Amino acid sequence: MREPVGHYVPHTDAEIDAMLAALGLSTVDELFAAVPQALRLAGGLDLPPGLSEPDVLARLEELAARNQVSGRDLVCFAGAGAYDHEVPAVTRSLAGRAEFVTAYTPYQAEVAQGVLQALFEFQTMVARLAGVGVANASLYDGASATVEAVNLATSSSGRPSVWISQGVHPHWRQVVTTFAAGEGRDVVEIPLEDGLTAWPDARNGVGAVVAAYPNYLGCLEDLARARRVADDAGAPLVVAFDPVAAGLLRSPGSWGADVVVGEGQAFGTTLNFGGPYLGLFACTEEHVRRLPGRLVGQTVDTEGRTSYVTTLRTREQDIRRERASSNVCTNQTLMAVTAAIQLGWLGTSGLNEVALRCARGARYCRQALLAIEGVEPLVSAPVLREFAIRAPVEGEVLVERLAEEGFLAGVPLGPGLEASGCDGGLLVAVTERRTRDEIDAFAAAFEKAVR
Amino acid sequence: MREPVGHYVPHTDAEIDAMLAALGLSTVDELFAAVPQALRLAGGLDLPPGLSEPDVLARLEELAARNQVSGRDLVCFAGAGAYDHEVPAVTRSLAGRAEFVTAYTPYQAEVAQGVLQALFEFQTMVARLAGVGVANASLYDGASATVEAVNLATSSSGRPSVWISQGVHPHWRQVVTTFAAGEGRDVVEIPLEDGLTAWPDARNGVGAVVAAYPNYLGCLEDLARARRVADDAGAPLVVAFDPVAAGLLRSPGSWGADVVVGEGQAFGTTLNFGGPYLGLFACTEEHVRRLPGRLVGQTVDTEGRTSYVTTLRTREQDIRRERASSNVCTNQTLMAVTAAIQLGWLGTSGLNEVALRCARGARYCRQALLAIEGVEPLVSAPVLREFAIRAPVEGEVLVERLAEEGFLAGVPLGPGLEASGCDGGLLVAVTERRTRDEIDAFAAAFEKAVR
Amino acid sequence: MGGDTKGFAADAAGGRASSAPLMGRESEPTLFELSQPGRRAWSLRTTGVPEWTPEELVPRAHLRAEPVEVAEVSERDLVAHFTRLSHRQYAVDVGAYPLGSCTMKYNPKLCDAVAGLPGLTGAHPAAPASLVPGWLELLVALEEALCEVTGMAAATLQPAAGAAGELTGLMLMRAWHEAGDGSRRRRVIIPDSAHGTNPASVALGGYEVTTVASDARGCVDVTALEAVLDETVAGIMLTNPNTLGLFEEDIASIAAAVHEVGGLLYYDGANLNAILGVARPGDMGFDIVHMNLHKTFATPHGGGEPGAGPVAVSERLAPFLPGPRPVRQPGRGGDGDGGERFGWEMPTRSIGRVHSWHGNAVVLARAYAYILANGGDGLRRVADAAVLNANWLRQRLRGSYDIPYDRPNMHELVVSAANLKRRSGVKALDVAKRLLEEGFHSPTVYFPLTVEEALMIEPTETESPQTLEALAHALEVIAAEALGDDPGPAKEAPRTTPVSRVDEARAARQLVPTWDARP
Amino acid sequence: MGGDTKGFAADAAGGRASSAPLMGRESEPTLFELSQPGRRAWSLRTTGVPEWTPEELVPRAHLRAEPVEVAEVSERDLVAHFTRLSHRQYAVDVGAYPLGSCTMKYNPKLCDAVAGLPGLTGAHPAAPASLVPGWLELLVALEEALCEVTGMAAATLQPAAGAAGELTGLMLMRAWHEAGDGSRRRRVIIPDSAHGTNPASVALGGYEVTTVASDARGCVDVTALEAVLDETVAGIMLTNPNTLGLFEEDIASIAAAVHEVGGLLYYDGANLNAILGVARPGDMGFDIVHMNLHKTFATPHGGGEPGAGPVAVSERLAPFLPGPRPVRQPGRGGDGDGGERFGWEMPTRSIGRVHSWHGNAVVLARAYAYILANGGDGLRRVADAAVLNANWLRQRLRGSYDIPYDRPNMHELVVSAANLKRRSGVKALDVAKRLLEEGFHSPTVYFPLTVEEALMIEPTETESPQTLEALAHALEVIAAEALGDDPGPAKEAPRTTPVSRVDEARAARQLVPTWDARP
Ligand SMILES: Cc1ncc(COP(=O)(O)O)c(C=O)c1O
Ligand SMILES: Cc1ncc(COP(=O)(O)O)c(C=O)c1O
Repeated sequence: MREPVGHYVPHTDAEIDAMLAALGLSTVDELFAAVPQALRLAGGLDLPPGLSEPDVLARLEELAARNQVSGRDLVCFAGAGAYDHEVPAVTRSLAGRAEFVTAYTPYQAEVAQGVLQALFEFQTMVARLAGVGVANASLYDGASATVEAVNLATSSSGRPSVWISQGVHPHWRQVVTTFAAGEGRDVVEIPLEDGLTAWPDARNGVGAVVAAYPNYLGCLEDLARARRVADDAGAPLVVAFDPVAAGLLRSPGSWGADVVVGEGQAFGTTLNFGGPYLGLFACTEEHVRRLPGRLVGQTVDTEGRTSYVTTLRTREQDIRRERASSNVCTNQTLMAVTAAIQLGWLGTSGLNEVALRCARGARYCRQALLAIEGVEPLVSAPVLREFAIRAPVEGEVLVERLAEEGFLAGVPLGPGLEASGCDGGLLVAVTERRTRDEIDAFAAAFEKAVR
Repeated sequence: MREPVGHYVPHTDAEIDAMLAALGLSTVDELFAAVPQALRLAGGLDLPPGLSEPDVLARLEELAARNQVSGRDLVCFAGAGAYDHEVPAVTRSLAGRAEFVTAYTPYQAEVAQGVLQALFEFQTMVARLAGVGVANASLYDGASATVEAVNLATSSSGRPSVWISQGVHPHWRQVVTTFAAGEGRDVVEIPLEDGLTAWPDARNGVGAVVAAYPNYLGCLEDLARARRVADDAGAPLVVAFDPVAAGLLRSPGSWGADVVVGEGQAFGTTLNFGGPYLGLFACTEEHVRRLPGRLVGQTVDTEGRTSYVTTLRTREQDIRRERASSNVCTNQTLMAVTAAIQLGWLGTSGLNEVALRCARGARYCRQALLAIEGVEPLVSAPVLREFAIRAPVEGEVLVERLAEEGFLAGVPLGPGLEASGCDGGLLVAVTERRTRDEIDAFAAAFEKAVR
Repeated sequence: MGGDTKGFAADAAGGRASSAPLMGRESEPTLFELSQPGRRAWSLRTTGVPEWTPEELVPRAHLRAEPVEVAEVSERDLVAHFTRLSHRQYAVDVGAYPLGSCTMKYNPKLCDAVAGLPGLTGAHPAAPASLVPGWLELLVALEEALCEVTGMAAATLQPAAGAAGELTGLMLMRAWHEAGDGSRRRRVIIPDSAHGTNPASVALGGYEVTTVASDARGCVDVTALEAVLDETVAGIMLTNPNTLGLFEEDIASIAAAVHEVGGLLYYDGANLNAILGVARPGDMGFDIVHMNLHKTFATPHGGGEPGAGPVAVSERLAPFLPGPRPVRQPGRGGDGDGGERFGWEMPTRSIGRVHSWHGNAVVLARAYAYILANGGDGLRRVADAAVLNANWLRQRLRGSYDIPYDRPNMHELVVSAANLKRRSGVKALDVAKRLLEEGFHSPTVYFPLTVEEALMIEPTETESPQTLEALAHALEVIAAEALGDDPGPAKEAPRTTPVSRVDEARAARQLVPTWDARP
Repeated sequence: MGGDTKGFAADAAGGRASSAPLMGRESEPTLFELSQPGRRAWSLRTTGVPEWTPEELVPRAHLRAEPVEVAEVSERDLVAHFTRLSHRQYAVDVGAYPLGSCTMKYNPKLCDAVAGLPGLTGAHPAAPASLVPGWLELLVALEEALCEVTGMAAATLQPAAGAAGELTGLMLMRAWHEAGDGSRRRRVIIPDSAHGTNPASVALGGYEVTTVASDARGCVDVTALEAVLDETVAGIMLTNPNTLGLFEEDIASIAAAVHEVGGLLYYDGANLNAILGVARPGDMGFDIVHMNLHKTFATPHGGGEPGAGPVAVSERLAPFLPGPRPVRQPGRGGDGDGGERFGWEMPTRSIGRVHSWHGNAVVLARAYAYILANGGDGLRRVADAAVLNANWLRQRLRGSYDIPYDRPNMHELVVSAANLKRRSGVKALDVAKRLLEEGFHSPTVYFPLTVEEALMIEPTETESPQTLEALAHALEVIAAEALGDDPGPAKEAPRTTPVSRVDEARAARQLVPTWDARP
């Protein structure tokens, strides 16, 4: 027997015939009578015939085998918003439960309490991390969360002009810029000086101020300063934070952020070549009616039992259509559920411990690399778990060379930081998974690579 | 923070103190007051302190990396009761559901309908495969099923003497012999001649006749003959069958077997270095009250709903203790559930197709190997999916040599087949997973290896 | 409390008995209620790195005074909690999910295996192309397949969902016009039956929405359309088949008319399931198409995704696509399959990046595996069965529900409970809730807006005729019940679900968006 | 049936609505009812092997005439079916499971990851030792750890479960005696509280069971024991703590007495959880010990296993162990960790093989991972918490239930509903069923046989004090309810479970062991 055409269609030919007969039709083609003949695709799709499942898996395994990946092939010192954190079997196992994986948006709350409650827990944890009152049920990724934050901030201030620090991830800034075109927004990038944003004196026209904490170079920005800049402009302050670093750092909310966004990949999601990731979005209660995306609220059922339901739905596009606060419909719920599980696994002490171990590893690694002749810190501002260096050899070359030694050395600096003077540098990240032995071996290989 | 002692114990020290206080105790040691001081282990266990979970995983990964395994390192042509069959993601995923994995024996039927119904479905499928009326809910493995079959047969005939064909897996025969000592059973092995059992004329004292179908050398035994031998002796006929081959072959029941046993690993369980596997056990209705192990029956609940429950429990040791039909308590339920899923996946056509593809692959591979100079068939009896050859080089040496070329060439023959003249031979198995290219490459490597 | 044993409060904290519906309908406490100070589940590698204190590592001004309180539970309680929550959740793997416009088809477990391959999941997104040739080849191959399916020339895989694809498409529209005569074009036309994301995206794209009404057939009224077409129109967004499940038969003349005034045609490809291998947006005259891979290409919906919303365009729009794009570099020989090399390339007039990295890569890998498994012929069979199922259901439901546009539909159908409501007071929502009791997820309700008391049913191709029959039967029973003596069951439904009907109004009125916000 | 549409019977076949308790308490059809001719889920590699027909491959006499009818379902229906079945199943991951003697502790997911390592699961059991050094090292290291835990000299890992271990142990006993003065020894002594597998194994081992009564403390009556000891005794089987959860304090004198007459002491290690790191069977004088790794060492019970029942013995019995055994071959340098080599060795006087291959290897790997994670100190803490939990519960349940042996227990406790039964008619079984409604699995009932209306409760160390409190509370409520106005709830329980009380008598009377056997 051969692979049947359309393996996942259960219908037997006899059933198809019976169903067609019930419709008074004799061929499947007649189902498409409404499609004008001229538009019908003659000869079918020019794609190879279907493969058996094991053949598909073999093909994908073969592609996968050709990548050099963290864990199997490389010890990872790359970060820049995508981190090699511990993902325990328990998180994988729970987040992989079919009920979470194969459900859709909880439109019918009565049969979606599982996802709804997990999201409610997620929202609570994100709001606590961010230090503000509300968090939504996820956005696509850090970049999309930043775009939505800018939208919220400018629509709140009523002014379309945005000041965004070059300490915000270059890709996120690019996405903000891409979409700014639509609303005729004017995005001004504020460069870094020695690792920290060189905020100019605030002008009145500014409608949103966006900073990062720690910033792209790993440096601890002076958010009090950013807050003052925003205050001077009368604009909301958006802070793109690192939710892992938040285990040790003051929360953006405590610095006065109005909107807090971030990338939540670190909480239980593997590197995934960049996606799916998890956009975190939190803000002060004041802005809740402008909140983009889904929001779950606690309520009761007709018998008074605690229940959960998506709420304030009038913000959403299926109700307000073009007047919605955002166009986001489906988001990254499974990653949010994953993050809730992973945060439950970490708990209060684990979150703190991961941040601490990252910081310790980064300190140790930084010391080891800076001990190498010719390797210098790129900036002098204080850092936490990620740091930028300059070596006698360009970042990109270092990455290629060290890959041969089994290390992903970091992320080369340059594009998007033109005015911040980082060209040729390398951004190195250390997570709690890096051991002293790995760091020592990395430093030894690094020493050879810079020669 | 360090790894806590006893990671899976949730109690905080404060809780332990509170609980001790409630018991009027002040130290944990006092809980063990009943253990005489002289028997207390001074200094604790001489085992290293606990490791963190990722450290444990790293240690196991390191051990696992040192094995040469089917799929990752070797193309598998070894069988002998342990086969490299397709295990699709869907089987792994369903059989891995926590409700199946972390439940116990369905003692409380009302909250165990999931496992019970799956076992009922399993029993039905096994009985159909075997061609007899009843099947139990699993035994440990093929060997234990054979032991239990011998027990059933001799207790039914009332005579402790057993004739067992050397076509039965040598290990299974060894296990039968090991346990025969207990009941003073006399086990006579009947050798093969040119691949088929050379049954002597039946003697009256024989209490059980055991044959295999196909036998260990892959040959199709004449079960009509075995049935006659059993009839002449007035003894039940036990047939150890290959449940995959059963997709093409007449069922043992149709040949007149009273008890049918087998190894069910082929249905969804990976090679697992030999365990856990799945003992299949089926028999005619006549013997149901001597059936070893668990049996699930259909019934109703107080509201008349179809329900399932373990039944005829009076056979079991928790009721009849030393008069039980067997001592088996826990068995291999998860593998039985796995087999039910895998058989559901295969379905009527898939089961047939797998058997057919194995047979085709075996024919193709056998032809290719026999075309090599010096390679000869070991026996001339007809085979299905496994075959024995003799080459100028001993089986054990061939296996070592071909492993270097990336093949697990088969299972060397010898021990347990002394009187059957197989020494130095090699047993080669081909499953539906072996492609023509793999077989061609194997034959090419084989040709080099026999030189 | 008995004995002289100190008790541990069991109701609000810690070890609750199972509250999974397996054991009745008790609610499950939150993680915060389960929390006990000092418990922990985490376990991390032993690193041997020097153990500097927080004070040594973090400048005082930046150091938080108190740890972030998350929750403190054992691994055992964590597992029980989320396992019980999963038991309170309906899903495709549990039963049929005929949620219109959402294409809740079965998601092959094969694709889960693909999504778990360490060689895919372990790749860092900033790794240079030379380290990830397998990923690049996969993305390029997927893009090519999607272009073949849609009849377009090139695509971006970056958008993370359908709505992101829409906005990307509108930015492409804008960039195209700006490169030409864009300044005057401020309007985008949308039919009144459109999905809510369409107008929202148009607004975010900086355009005005011009709504065009449907005609009596449920399709775009071509005359009405022509009346609003002029050179201020940037384009039109359509989905074909439309949200009523009907094929826009006049698509060729619509395309001609829009192109005539210099506008572009945008295809909302959420409904691609219906026309796989039958017809292609490109051949219909569309310029831009987004696809919801999480619908048509069977990547699981994850309780609300992750999805993937690639956007494919015609040749002339290709230079504007977001980037960097994965591309073949055929000239260079080398390390890929068959000696090909792959790299990243920025389209010459790119609108820029629309995702933090390269899109929802692992979702893309799932979709690629699904396409390989189906092949061209299999995809066509998907469309056949999807359309057959929907038509069969329409025919079958005649008599129990109004069918506003009772003509051959494509992959879904919209029925109306308007009649039911008039005669018994039972609304579309009540039907939906009552259906939950019958063990089915409900259809989409109150969408499209053009149909009163709409119930939008999309059976998908993976449900068998037997399941359709059971669904139809349940819907019939509900209608009969309502029209008979007792509309009560529907109005009071659901009663057998983990919770009964939830108070949505109260959720919005007394907003409790976090555990800490409880009154 | 409405419309003019041909119907597909939905009740007995095919697409049922969800019957998971999530959606109420409908039953789930069997796979056979879901079956539709021509459907299929399977998908196999494309091999390119010539497609000989069955007739060309199988001699006519052997070829079956008809295919084996299994069932014919789509992958989608297969998934829904078994997912729904899983929703009808209680499990440790769902809630507390205080099933006495079964040690239903939490099974770390870490061990699932270990059990899924392709480098372990892909090993063929007949592969020569040189190809599987990792496996051999693992088995040797596990054996060594188990010997340390039990205080024994050597072990076999072959037995697949506790009962298999028992029988293996009895064969060892027999072989030992046969090598000496075996012929006269025909009896094995077992206390009346023993687990049912003990007498069954003794019988299968070819011995007679001599039962010795427990004394008022619930322990072996040493005088009664001495009375039955003579040179026909091959040995004694004990579990310590015994099945009442009590430590046999006289174990040293028991051992001396049995050894005195030349008998051996067999330790049923199912209850090892209580004494990990506290005391060791070897130090108590035992000669043979089996362990239930699936209990003490947290390998999941799989709805009835796979388990693993290694047997450890003292030095003098080591030559009799089953084989081949995995061993270090220190002299030979080589490919193992630290230059060690590993191989297989047959003990000189081996009783032979007791498993098809090397035992339930993957279960053994799980247990090894669990031991590594706990370490020596962690295992001790397991015992501490297990014993603490059980004692706390005993104290807490005083007053609501009779506690026949109300003195410090070890890892489990036995309470009695005898009083309850006398006063209200509510039996142990009713309490168990009523407890299901409260969301807990029930304790073991009617075992040990020495206690009337026994409820054997083993909380295990992984349940928190809060869970214990909830469990105790539920048990108290049940007792109070029964003694109050209305014993009904318990007698009619359970009513909120997927099915209500099942008719066990009918199951045995009208035996339906397969779908085909339905009347
Ligand atoms: C017709 C239609 N268009 C657009 C979308 C938006 O897609 P997404 O939810 O992935 O953003 C959807 C799905 O929700 C849809 O059904
Ligand atoms: C005390 C005791 N001994 C022996 C056994 C038998 O072990 P198994 O069920 O693994 O065969 C058990 C468990 O059932 C037990 O609890």
